[in-house]
Amino acid sequence: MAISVQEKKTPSAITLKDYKVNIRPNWCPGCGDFSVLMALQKSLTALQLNPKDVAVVAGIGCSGRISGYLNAYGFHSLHGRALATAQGIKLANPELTVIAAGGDGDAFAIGMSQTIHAMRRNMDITYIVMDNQVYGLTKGQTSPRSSEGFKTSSTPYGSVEQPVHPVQLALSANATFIAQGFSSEQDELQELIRKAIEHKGFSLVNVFSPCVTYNKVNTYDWFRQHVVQLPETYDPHDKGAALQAVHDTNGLCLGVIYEEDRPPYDELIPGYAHKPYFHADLQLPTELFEEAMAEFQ
Amino acid sequence: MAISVQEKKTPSAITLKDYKVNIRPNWCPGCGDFSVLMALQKSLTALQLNPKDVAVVAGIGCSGRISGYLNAYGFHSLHGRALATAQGIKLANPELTVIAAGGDGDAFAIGMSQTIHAMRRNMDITYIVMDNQVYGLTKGQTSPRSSEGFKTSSTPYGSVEQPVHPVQLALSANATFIAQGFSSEQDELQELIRKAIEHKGFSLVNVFSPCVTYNKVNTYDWFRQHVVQLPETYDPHDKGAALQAVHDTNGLCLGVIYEEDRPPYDELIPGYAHKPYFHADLQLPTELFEEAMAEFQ
Amino acid sequence: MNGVVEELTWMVGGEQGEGIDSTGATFASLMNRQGYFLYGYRNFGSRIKGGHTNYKLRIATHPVAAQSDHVDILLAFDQPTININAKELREGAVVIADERVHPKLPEGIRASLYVVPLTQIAEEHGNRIMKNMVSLGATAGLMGLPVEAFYELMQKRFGRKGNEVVEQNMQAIAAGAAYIRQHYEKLEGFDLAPADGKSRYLMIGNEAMALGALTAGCRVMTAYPITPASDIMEYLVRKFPKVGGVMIQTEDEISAVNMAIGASYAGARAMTATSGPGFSLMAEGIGLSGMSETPIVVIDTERTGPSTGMPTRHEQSDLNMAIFGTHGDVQRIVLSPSTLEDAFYITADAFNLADAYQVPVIMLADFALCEALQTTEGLDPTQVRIDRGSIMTDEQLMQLPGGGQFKRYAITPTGISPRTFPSQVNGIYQADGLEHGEDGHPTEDFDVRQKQMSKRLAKLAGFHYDRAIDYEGPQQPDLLVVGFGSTRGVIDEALAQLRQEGHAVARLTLRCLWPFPAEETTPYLEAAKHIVIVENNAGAQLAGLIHREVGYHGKSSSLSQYNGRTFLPSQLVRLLKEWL
Amino acid sequence: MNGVVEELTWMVGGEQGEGIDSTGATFASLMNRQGYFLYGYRNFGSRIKGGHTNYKLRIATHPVAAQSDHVDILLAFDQPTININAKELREGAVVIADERVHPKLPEGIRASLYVVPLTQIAEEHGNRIMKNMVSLGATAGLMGLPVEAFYELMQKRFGRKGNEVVEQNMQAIAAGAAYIRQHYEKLEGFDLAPADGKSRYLMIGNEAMALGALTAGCRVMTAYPITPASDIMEYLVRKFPKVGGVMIQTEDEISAVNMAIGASYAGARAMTATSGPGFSLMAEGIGLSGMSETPIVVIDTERTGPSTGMPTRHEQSDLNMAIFGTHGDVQRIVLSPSTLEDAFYITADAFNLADAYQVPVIMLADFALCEALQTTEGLDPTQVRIDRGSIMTDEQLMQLPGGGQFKRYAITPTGISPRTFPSQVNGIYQADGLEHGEDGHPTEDFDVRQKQMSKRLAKLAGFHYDRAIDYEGPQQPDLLVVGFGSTRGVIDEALAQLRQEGHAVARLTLRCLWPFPAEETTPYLEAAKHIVIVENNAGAQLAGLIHREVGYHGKSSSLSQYNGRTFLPSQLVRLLKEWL
Ligand SMILES: Cc1ncc(C[n+]2csc(CCOP(=O)(O)OP(=O)(O)O)c2C)c(N)n1
Ligand SMILES: Cc1ncc(C[n+]2csc(CCOP(=O)(O)OP(=O)(O)O)c2C)c(N)n1
Ligand code: SF4
Ligand code: SF4
Ligand SMILES: [Mg+2]
Ligand SMILES: [Mg+2]
Repeated sequence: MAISVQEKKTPSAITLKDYKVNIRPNWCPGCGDFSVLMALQKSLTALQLNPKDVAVVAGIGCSGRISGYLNAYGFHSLHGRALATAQGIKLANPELTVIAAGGDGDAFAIGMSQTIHAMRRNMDITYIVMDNQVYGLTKGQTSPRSSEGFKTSSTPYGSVEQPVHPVQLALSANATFIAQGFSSEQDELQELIRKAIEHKGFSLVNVFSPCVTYNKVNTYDWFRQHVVQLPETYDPHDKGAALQAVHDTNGLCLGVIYEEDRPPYDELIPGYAHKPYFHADLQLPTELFEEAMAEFQ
Repeated sequence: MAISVQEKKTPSAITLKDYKVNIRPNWCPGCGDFSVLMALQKSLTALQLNPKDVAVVAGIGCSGRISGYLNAYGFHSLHGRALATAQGIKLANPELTVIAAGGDGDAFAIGMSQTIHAMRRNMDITYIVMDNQVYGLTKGQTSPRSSEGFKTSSTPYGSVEQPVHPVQLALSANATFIAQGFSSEQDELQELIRKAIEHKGFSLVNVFSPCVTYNKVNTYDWFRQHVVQLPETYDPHDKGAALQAVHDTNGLCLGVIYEEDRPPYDELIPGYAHKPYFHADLQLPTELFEEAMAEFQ
Repeated sequence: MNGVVEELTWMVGGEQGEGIDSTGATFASLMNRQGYFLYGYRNFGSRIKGGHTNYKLRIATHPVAAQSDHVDILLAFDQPTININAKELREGAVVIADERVHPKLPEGIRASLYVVPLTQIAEEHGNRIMKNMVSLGATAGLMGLPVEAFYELMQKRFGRKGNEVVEQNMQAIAAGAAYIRQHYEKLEGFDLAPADGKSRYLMIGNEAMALGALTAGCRVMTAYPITPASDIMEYLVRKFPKVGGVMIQTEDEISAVNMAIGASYAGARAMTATSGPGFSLMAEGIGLSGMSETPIVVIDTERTGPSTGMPTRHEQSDLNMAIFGTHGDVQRIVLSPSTLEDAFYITADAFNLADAYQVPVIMLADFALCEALQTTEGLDPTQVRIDRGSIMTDEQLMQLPGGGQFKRYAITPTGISPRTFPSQVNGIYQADGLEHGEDGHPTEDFDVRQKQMSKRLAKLAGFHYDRAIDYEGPQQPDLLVVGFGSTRGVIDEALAQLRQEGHAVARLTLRCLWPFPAEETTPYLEAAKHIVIVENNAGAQLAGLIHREVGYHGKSSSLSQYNGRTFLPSQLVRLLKEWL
Repeated sequence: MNGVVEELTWMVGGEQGEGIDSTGATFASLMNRQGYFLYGYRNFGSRIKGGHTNYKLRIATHPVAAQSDHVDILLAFDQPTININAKELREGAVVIADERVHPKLPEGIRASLYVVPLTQIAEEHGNRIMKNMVSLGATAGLMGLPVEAFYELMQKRFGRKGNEVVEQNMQAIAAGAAYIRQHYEKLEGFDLAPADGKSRYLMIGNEAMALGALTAGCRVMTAYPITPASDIMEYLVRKFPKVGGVMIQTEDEISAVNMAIGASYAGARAMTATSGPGFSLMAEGIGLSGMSETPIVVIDTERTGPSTGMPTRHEQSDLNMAIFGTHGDVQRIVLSPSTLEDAFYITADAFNLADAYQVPVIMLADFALCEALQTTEGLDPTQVRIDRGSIMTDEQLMQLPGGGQFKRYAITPTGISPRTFPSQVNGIYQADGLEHGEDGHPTEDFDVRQKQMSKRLAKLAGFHYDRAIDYEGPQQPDLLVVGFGSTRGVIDEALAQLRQEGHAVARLTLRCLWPFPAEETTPYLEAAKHIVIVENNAGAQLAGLIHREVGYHGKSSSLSQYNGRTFLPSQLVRLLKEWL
């Protein structure tokens, strides 16, 4: 049983300032990631979570720097492995709010396997993908999210591979919460991240977060022209409808696309302690040791 | 342009004997993999492919031994990496018929990322997954294909994770040929593998290949009771219909589930030689070298 | 007593999947209950059914820690068992074989063949699978063991199936014993001297390591199945529910190591266990553990390499990888248990050392140690203390000046910086695999880099571990035999024999491989006239390590075996004599 | 000529993304065309825009292969550039800075500050981005370079944009030069002696390695982007279409290495290139290459480690990983280029060696070598011969007795077994990462294992590589300085200075690290009075290797720097004097 968000509220209200740090992000001016950072900070504030109870794990990439730009426990892990680290953190202390974050290369290239398995495992964590459809930090190579024909330093004649579709993959992988946002729609994005955190189980927020330096195709303008808001009437609990919406909008719909109630992983582990191990008494009770030894007689 | 299957025919007809080797498989009696092996041998025979022009790459697992049990060039590679090796082979010699094969752990646990990316890359190779929903060779742990509640040595209280759905994943990952077979239906399986090989582009054949030793749930009988043949009228060219069929049958439909005409990867590589490199003259023409050097002046 | 022997080696062999393991285990259990010391070694292939397998059990009135040279009694369920193992039979050995397979002894083998209708007797007693019990009975008959000795065991095993089943099995055993006594003359040399009847424990190294981890407070284990490591995850997953722990089977070893790092960062004692191929995949994660100073314990159960190699065979060839694998300069500790007791205590130590130094600790355990069944007098949980190292208390944190993040990577004289866990007030910091400043934020400042790297180096600069070495023998030996891991047992046995022949020989076992215990080993290496470094790998990896760290190229020789087998005592005696 | 100097070091600095690189590159190109020898080093951070970056260009009338100690001319686009680099300025240096940033020299710096309205002049000439050209003009003015020298370059660069643009840029350059001449007195010590005007080539090590691979017949490259290796994939992807090759950006490094193995198995010369984190991920694949005897070439471009470390900084800390990484005993060759020419020729050799010995060959290249811009007189493709090693011809295969599979892993005296490629008649076999018999099928036979492992060991037993070492200096030096990779240049320069001071010093550079060239190095190590092993890593990895392989613990010392910087000549002189 995960502690509910309500119980974590502290008497003195949390303000946005609590999530600020005194470090200037090294992102390029105009990078979509600024907005993601702000939306995340605002969501955490809105949820009145104490920064000390939040852990943000990031991968490697421009996006990956995010964990260092807000005031919360952070782990700047490895390229593609943020989710593995994040799941470990959640297991060790289920009372934490655990956010994993990273780039599209992180999530869908090197980390593809970790992403799909985290989805089906359904631990109560939130994954924010800053999807700029290019490799930013390594100076602009193609990403699995780049569209066909996309020209980069590693595909000077245009990419010849089909891009991956995050939402479709997440649907097939049984993710229990799937949303898509856009850096330019910061209010909505904040809302989506908040809902994702509130969701009990694995939540994916894929964010179109333009790279102003290396992606001259999928720009803010391009997205503004192509994204489609899911209608008010849309019911995210219907997988068929979700698949349809994704298909109809060519994967460019914004909003909560899918949501499902399923017990998160930690509620299913037999005998699980459901509390932070570092507070626990780790001494093995003598009778348990003796019982264990008896099996070897 | 891949050489078509027809052109590869040799004057003297290929018989099943050409694909036999003098090695007794070390599979348990009754293992579903025997039938997969036989179906593969028969398909290759039916296609009149010369064994010397076939390369079978396998992963590690009981299933992974398959590459050593037929007469063809073989590569018994690493756990989860058969597809990477297979794609390398295809690139180096596009005239070969390249088959990758392995277990469900191979394909959907450690090799998940390789599987999804091979699908979207769409090289002209065939991937046969021997899906027994358990880890055979390591003595019966849970697999990402095991159903919830499945008890194994690593999940003595039953698995608490959602299984992955090979066909759904393949559909989301843009695989251009997706079929599903069953060891007990060897004739159909042979047909499916044959079609998969004939398909130009990436083809997946997921085979329910029961592990008689470690999977006491998904047995031959269980499958016989649960699998559903796709009707004659089913049109595999419609992705929506494919998704529906998979949904309706709980992923247990047999047949060619999806098929799409899309140029395979090698046809899209700019300037690609389209012939075996080992026959090629590797000497760099002097003018090219000089041209390259001139750029550094 | 007349004609009794102090030890016997019994082997049962047949097709994989025929119940060879359980036959061996049953017999081992029986002898354990009598108070004998045992060493059991399973020879099995990387396949599930079919192919030859055998279980070799050494039974003695004194502690034994290695395979014996010869087999005294071979229980053969098929002819290949006889053919494959014939050369291991001592002169005068007995082969008990099932009549049904029309057994024959290969030419030139001087042993007695006892043909027994094992299957037939079993069938007569109701069930052909009781063949195993019949054969154990035959063994008892040969060894003069009273069949009543089996009763308690049969009770334990079949009790809940009802008395009838117990009786049925007892009768099968009795029939096997009777058959031998009726048809074959009593032979000298098969009666074991009586044991002391003391109650001891029988376990494999993997179980001892798993129990060590459990006792040391490990509560999160992340792992991907692989031979021969899977026992560990399979053991812990059964035990964890009792202590609120969790074993999670990950999608691969990369996830396993990174998940363990996450769990440790958040305050758990976390570990993973794997073997060669998975260990290679963990290289990047081990580097992250080192760089982010997040303690983890990684057990590597070595098997025959390289690559997939021979998954069910013995080797000690991951030493180089354990110490030098992963790019960059990664501080780490590499330990290597050499006995069953080591497997327990050193694993427990590993968690304390990981916490104390905030580094990855690698437990390098070889196949023979992991899988051999051995006797222990007992393991003492009170010797295992749990020390989580330098952690900021909530009180200490409250006293920190506010503002700014916690200096997780504070430069300290020892290089060790106190850490915090998420949810601690005033303890917020970022763990980082990039070079970072004191608060964990990435830096590219050359001086900060220099300081942080030096800090990490400092941590292990004066490292000392109590159990680092084990030395046995005279102070100035003519020959010093150096090894690590399971070779300890066989070296001891070989040296005992050499000493009987009058040689001044000694053994030095390294239980800490890195940081290399130069101070501890040098006096011994210095004092020896000649050094032989014995190991089971092709690359003479331990020899290379010793040369690198302390030299002695001139007076040391290398003795490497890399065919997948352990050394045998007499073989080692023969080989070592080259230097005597 | 009066007052001319034989070399000058010029540095341009500013914010990342401000065109510092291209300003540096333009100036380098200009000086190259004049016939000067150059060494250019970019200092940049692991971020895309913002943060300080600089480009340091050493310009000389003679070959140079290291960064210089001091900066003579600093072109500063912002104040941080002055602050950060002030301590590198030689006494009497000139700082040219943009008026717009109100530049100031830090206290105590004895240099001249030339404040120039760079941006303003650029704007006056039509476009503020021409600031770079104005500043190059100012440089020319200071150095007494005729601005006409820029013409050809501007033509080449802006020619297709029309003459007007060329003219505009030329005017900006002229205005910059004029400004300096008008406002500042001519200073001594900034006029370079004229160069020989010879046409030479300017490239970075990564380009030389990529070109070496292309020339050696590499036609398949599989890679995942990573700094500083990405240049190589980006170079080859542009060149391959001309020769029918293919560069494929894989989903990760695991795929990259395994795909390269597949391509090689099927007959291509295949390679991959990566840096630390990716190299760690390739450990398992490198083992498979070794075990299956499938040749591949892996370039590892080292950067500051461990873990993600400092991606854009220099280090040489993957030596241990390259030689000892991956579980089990994996035969491999590790080469390390020490010059730009090495980068070309040794990479080409790598493909021949991989094919000859059927092993993975690792090219260990350090950041400074990979990224520094250097002058070469030329590279000779006729010195690159392509030798694919032992391959069965179709004719040989036809003569084999039929039946059974091809003995790909035949036991031979050299350990090298001729191979076949798929589609060859009679050549069918299975490549295997499991231990296997001669036909490649898995085996668990102890003897077969022993033979195959010994065969693999035999392959490299007598390994000799012509370019393994490079020695320079007297035969019995008082001090022998040993190093590998890019340290060669700076060592040479330091030793030249020490020799001028009368010291008998020598340099030994290892270009083959594994198999360790013991025979080649021992005479030199033996002859030296003292040895100093110079390297850029915290673990003294090369020192450890030398100790391991040949000893000399007693008379060797270690000089390690691990702050992300290369050594500078005067620094090395100072440090080495400790042993003189
Ligand atoms: C194992 C490994 N391989 C490669 C890299 C180099 N690398 C750093 S970031 C990155 C990809 C960046 O793309 P993305 O994940 O989309 O993040 P972005 O920079 O676009 O936000 C790569 C390949 C690495 N750090 N580690
Ligand atoms: C990197 C690595 N990790 C683990 C293993 C051990 N291993 C061998 S086969 C296997 C899984 C077998 O399951 P599956 O792929 O489903 O094949 P099956 O045996 O069921 O046919 C594992 C985990 C390995 N060989 N390599
Ligand atoms: S390169 Fe692109 S992703 Fe990276 S900081 Fe700049 S704009 Fe953002
Ligand atoms: S264990 Fe299962 S998968 Fe493996 S051979 Fe036996 S039946 Fe087949
Ligand atoms: Mg990106
Ligand atoms: Mg399976």
